Amino acid sequence: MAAEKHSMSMSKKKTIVNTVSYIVLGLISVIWILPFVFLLLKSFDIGNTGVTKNFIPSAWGFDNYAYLFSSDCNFLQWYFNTFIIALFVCVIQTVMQFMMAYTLSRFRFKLRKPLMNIMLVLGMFPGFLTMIVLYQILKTIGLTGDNAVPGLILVYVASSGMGYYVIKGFLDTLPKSLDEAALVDGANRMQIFIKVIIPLCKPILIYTVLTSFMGPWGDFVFAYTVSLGSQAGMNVAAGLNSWLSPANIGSHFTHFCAGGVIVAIPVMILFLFLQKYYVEGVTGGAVKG
Amino acid sequence: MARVVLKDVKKIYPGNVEVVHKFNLDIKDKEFIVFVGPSGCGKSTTLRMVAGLEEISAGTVEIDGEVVNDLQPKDRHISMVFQNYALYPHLTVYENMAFPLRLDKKVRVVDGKEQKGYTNDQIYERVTSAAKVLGITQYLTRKPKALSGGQRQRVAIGRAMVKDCKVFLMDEPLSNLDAKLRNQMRAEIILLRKRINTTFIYVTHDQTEAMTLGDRIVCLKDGYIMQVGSPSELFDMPANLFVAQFIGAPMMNTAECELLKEGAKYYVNPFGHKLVVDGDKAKALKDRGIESRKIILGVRPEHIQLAKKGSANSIPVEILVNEMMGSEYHLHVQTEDGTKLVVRIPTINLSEEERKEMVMGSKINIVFEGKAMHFFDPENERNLLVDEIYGPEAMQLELEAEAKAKANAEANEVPEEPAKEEVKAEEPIEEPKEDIAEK
Amino acid sequence: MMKKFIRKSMILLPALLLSACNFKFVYNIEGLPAGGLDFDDDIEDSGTYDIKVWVDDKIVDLTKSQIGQFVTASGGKYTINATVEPVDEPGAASKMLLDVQDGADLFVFAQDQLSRLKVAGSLAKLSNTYVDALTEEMGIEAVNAAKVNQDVYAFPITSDNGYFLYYRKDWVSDDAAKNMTTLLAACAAAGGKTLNFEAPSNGFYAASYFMATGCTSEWTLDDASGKFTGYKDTYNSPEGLIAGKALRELNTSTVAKNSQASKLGDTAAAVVSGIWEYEVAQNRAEKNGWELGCAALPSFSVDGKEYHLSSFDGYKLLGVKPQVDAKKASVCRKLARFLTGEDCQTERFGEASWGPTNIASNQSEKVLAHKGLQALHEQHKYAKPQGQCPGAWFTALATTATAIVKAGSDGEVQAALDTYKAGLNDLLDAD
Amino acid sequence: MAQLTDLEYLKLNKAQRFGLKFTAFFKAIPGWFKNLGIKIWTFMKNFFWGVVNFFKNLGLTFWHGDWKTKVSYFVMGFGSVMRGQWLRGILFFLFEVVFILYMVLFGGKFLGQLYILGQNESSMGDDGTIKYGDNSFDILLYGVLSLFFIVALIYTWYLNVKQNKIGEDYVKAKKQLATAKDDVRALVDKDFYKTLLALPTLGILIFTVLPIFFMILVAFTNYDKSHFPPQNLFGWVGFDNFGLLFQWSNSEGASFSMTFGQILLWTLVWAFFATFTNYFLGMLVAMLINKKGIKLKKLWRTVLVFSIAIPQFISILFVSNMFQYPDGIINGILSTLSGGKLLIDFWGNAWIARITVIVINVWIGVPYLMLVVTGILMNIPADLYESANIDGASPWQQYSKITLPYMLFITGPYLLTSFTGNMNNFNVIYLLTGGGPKVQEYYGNAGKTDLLITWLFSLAVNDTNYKLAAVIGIMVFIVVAVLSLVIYNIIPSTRNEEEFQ
Repeated sequence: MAAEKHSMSMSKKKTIVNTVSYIVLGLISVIWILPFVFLLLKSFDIGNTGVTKNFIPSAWGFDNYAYLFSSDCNFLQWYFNTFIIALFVCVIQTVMQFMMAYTLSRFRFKLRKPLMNIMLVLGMFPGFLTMIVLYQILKTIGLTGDNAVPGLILVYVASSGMGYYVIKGFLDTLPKSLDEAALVDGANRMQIFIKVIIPLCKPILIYTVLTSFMGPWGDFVFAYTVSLGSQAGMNVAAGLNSWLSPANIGSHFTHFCAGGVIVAIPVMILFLFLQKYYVEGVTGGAVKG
Repeated sequence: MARVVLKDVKKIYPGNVEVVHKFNLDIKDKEFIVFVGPSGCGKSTTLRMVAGLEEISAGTVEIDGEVVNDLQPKDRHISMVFQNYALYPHLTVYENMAFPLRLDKKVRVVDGKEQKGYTNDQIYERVTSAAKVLGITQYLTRKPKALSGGQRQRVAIGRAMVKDCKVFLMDEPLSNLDAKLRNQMRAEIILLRKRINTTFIYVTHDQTEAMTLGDRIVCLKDGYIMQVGSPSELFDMPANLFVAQFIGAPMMNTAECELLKEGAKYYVNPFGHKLVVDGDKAKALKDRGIESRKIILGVRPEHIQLAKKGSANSIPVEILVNEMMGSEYHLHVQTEDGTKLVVRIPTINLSEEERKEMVMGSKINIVFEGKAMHFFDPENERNLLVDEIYGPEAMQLELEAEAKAKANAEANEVPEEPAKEEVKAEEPIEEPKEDIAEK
Repeated sequence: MMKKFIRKSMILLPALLLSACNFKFVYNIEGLPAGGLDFDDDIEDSGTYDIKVWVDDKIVDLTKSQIGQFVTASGGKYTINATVEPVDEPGAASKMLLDVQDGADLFVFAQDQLSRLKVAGSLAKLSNTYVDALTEEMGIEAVNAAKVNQDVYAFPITSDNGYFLYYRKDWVSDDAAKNMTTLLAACAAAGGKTLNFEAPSNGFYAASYFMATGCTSEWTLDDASGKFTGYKDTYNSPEGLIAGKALRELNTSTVAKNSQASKLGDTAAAVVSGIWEYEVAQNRAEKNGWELGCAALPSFSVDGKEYHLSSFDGYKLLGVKPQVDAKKASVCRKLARFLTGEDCQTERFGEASWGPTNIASNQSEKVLAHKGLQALHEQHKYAKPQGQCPGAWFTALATTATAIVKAGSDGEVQAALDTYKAGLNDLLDAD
Repeated sequence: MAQLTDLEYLKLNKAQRFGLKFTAFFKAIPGWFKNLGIKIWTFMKNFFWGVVNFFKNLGLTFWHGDWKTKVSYFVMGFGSVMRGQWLRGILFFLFEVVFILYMVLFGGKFLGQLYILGQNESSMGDDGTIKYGDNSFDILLYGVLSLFFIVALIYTWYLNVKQNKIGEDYVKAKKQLATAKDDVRALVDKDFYKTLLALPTLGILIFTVLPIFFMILVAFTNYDKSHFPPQNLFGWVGFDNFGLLFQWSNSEGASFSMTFGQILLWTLVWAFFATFTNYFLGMLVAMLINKKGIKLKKLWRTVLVFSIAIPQFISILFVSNMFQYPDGIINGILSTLSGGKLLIDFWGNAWIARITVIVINVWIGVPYLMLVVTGILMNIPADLYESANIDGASPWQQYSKITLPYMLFITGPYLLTSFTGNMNNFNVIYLLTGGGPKVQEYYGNAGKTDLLITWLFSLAVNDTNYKLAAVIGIMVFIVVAVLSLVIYNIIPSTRNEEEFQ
């Protein structure tokens, strides 16, 4: 009897714990989702274009979206710029990081350790410091202002080898004997890289492509600098950000929200589809340090 | 189809860690040679040096008369099977096996016609026939993930087989398999060897595999060769205590005691008992003119028998543990002076009553014959009855000889002659190896 | 999924690239009617020029057409390939500092950036001929706004960077708007509607009180290095204390709200802000059917004495970059003069409501009808020019004002002002 | 104190163990310094002998070399071409040509002025024209680039000499030299890493190393708004800028050193809270989602991951405006709930702003942490918990004795990187508060939530005070590097990377 009673209270306790858990989870979900709901709601607000207390628009409409695609606004230009940048960056950056990671994972050469240490140390310098120098270098090559798009691609991509950690962590888990077997089978290192290693890296490949595709969408500082006022070279983050300056926020805040939604949607769809790979990459990266 | 010669091969890792010391070995054409030893003995490293997966720090490796030190693995005409199979997970079994063939772009003459690499048909031909031999035809379209361990190992072997190679290297190919499968695969490897008929180098830490597979066994420890010889040589005449204990299971029993020469007869006195040495062993001792001395006595568990109480030379012991292995008992026993021994008794010869006696704490008597005894020098652990010197000691002698030769060369006006002498002095060390190789 | 996505992007790509190329604006129109263009010097400068202009988003198209007018007015003397990019004023200043050489030839910036830009060599000095002409057309105050020490460095393009009072007429009467006490009372009477006045938390507005009681803060700028080397400041004087008291008084009111963002006609009955709010406010008024009122800032009284709230006269200036080529420099100056001339200013007011600096344009009917500008002009009587001061001075003043609002007694107000004064040394540039 | 054996140590209680470790730690310090000293000494010694041998070998090679080698000392690649290695030879030669062209046409003039960073001031005419003089910025940048080039040339030249030596030896030994075909083949096989590394390292060299080198040098100049090229020159000032960091004498208020100290302190406090609030709350959420019996796991996870997918500048800027005073959504909700009485100026008060920033950072960071932690939680062997259950451990004990130590061990390095990452978390602070509330007593218009990195940014961008921005940058580097070094030596899970292979 006593045991039965005990087990009953156990199951009761479990139900309570679970209920509490669900409530907490529900709350968490609301907290995390709500800002995006507000953002979406605000993007349909045509009653007040500035910051408001109420999240329910006083008047509904698509005016803010219409504005984005109207000729008054360079949003489309910014968007396409960013899209092109992201496209190139995700391809080239992935290739660069793989080259670096594969080398450091599979070859043992004299400068390997020094190279890794140097990259570690370089990573400790705050990046913004060098912005003005990068601008001058790009200017020397003629990739600022109207030509900022290729210039930005170049800068995003050039040092991307330094972000090899996650991929190397993954490659380190692939048994070395695969390389050796291929060596014995008559492959040279390049063939091993292309025919054996790369096909095995699908998850981390997707992760790298995904993260490097997402990167350029968020850069509002450097892109703003490099474009030097040229609309032809501006990216979407810098453009949207300029709408929130004290002088503009009153009339452009809802435009910002609508622009934010348009930027977020494709990235988000891509992300939700490839979530599995992202999670794998993040976890792997963190555990490997 | 090639002789493999390792000359003074060394492996030195960064930080001056020498893991393989002056490895000398001449592997004959079509010989099946097994490297065996505990982990960290350098056996895999040596194999990988032959394969070209590790750089050779010093010395040379010759395959078929060609020094291959600077050749890439693919140019060494070798095939290799890895411990963890190393199958390409993204390729099907068929493509895994075809991989080396597809990569081969050498110009060769087939049916009187010159061609580059292999045609698709030829690849199909080779892969399917190899698969047939290994019994994996039905798995050709599968990915390695969908195979069991044994099947994967067959694929790995198949991949090595399809290629024309001079030397077939196997690096602990069976150690990832369970015991039953291992026995089965062992037998298959023997059959495979007959079919391929080429030079094999096989690395294992398992002495059973070494004994069953090898024409010759190279027993290694800490990067030194401890003995080279046929399985029976290693078993019957271990050159040193290490080989004696490594080969054979359970391990050889040892006891420190004295060898006594009394007149023409030899005795040993382990555990306070005086036992006579007779047969070949006594003769050998006599031939070598060995006097009374301290020794380590070695007796293999299977060479110890049960004895009736009070019978000649019998030793009373107490049973500590009895492991029933089915066909035999492994008795862990303790002598009166506390020495622990292992005794292997076939159950088939035991009566019901005797079996009942084999329990913990019961006292029994054991006996072993003189011909089953091995005598080792406590100082250097060498077998008193074997002349060859292996291991660090051999190396030491060699180095000393070299140093002497050098010193002489510097001291003498005519450097050539004394050096030659010294080289001769070295020969007794080297020659026996050659002898064995030629047997 | 991924593959499909990439394939689709590849199809899109050429289209995107095409659209990216088709962007640069090239202007070369002839045949427009001549404007009031007079040329003050006679360098032989006819020719073709690439000129880059940075102006606010709102007037990009207008500026393009005005440059067209300039070309036409020149009678074919100049061909100008103009690139007009939307760059806001703070952006223009920082970009000119980043890269003068690739920066715009003409750019609009806020007055407070003048000294910085001048020191960095982003602005060319105007000759006396220009200064005289500008003084005649715009008055000395406007020209002073473009002055660093003795020299003038830019063309005033609008004077509407100042601020004044907006109110909803059915809640606040014109008379009530004249005095702070009546104003607050009217707000309260309208059902707890607020007066939005960012006085404590923004130095730009907080200064209103201090300047009203006659406090001054003048900063010495070293011409060569562009560093602030000294100051004369009377904010901790008895007059400062009066201003402090009034500021504290204001924030004890329940309807006074420390905010700039406009909710005029909704939760706010009155708002202190600049001309940039005008369009939004006017729209709201029209949409919701109430009448918008604009007036000078109200007066306030402390210890029985009446003071009128002061403000800053803020100008936006059109700067001309120093040119390597003397001919281009000449053309750029002429263009700048044209763009800040009467016709262009009037037009700009019409299109984008930028308050003119030009005296003649200010007399135009439209300007006179603009409530906001009229209020600004009215306030102008009490306003002080926004001289050159360190940017951190506004921060300092805001901190002080915030402390004053929280102060419990007049003594604490005085203490806050003394702290402020003691800290001014730190605003000077090092060495 | 006598050395304890391991067994004796086990007998001690916690306090005693701690005391023992504590004293041992301090006792060990002199040893570290000694080791460091020895290391430096050996390094110096090896370096010295390395240099000596380098020149000795160069001399010997020249002395003993044949005429091809001797010519190669001046015309790079000559010997290689003559010995049939034409590909290498031509590359060597090309590099030399490019170097000479670069120096003559471009780099030389900058390099020549590097010591003074320009002499001719720009002069502005009364007619609106300017005659640009020397540009200190270009001189410094391209001077440094030229230095890089020279180092590269010396190295290549050394390789060239070495090639000649090898070539000579091979010819003497009648061995086959690697042909051009061999070279190409090696580049996809044995030396494939060289091929792979060429592009990434070149990129890092030009776009990371060069700029960083430049900015470090800027810290030793007076590059600020009154020395601003191309209008003005700037020049070397030695350690003057670093001196500002130690000016304690100016006690009246906002000296640079005081501001630096305060902001550094807040940066560390922020990094600490930002890291650990995220860490523990992320762990909590992950454990909640992964709890047995919780359904719809994937949904909960996706909801959180959602917020990673949206670019930060959108989500953070929007959230920042939600907390606007008094017109943000949050204040709207607060005033509705309290009947208009409660309004919070989130960004106006230093402490409220700081706390709000940390709280919002939780919102930003937890989803990411949740993912990381979930991955690791899955890897904790279930039998650990089963055995703990049998031993009678409560859920809290299971957490504190199993989960937490395991997590800390695995994520040690990650915690470190996220700590230093938070120290430099520009996005969150800049987008949320812009560093505000700004205060008078801080130097350079810094605010109460400014991190060193955002302060550095506003100094550089708003005040064009590059010299001090560079100083702060270097200090940030030093802080991060020292922290990393110390912590890396303390945390247990700094494992050998080879263990994974």
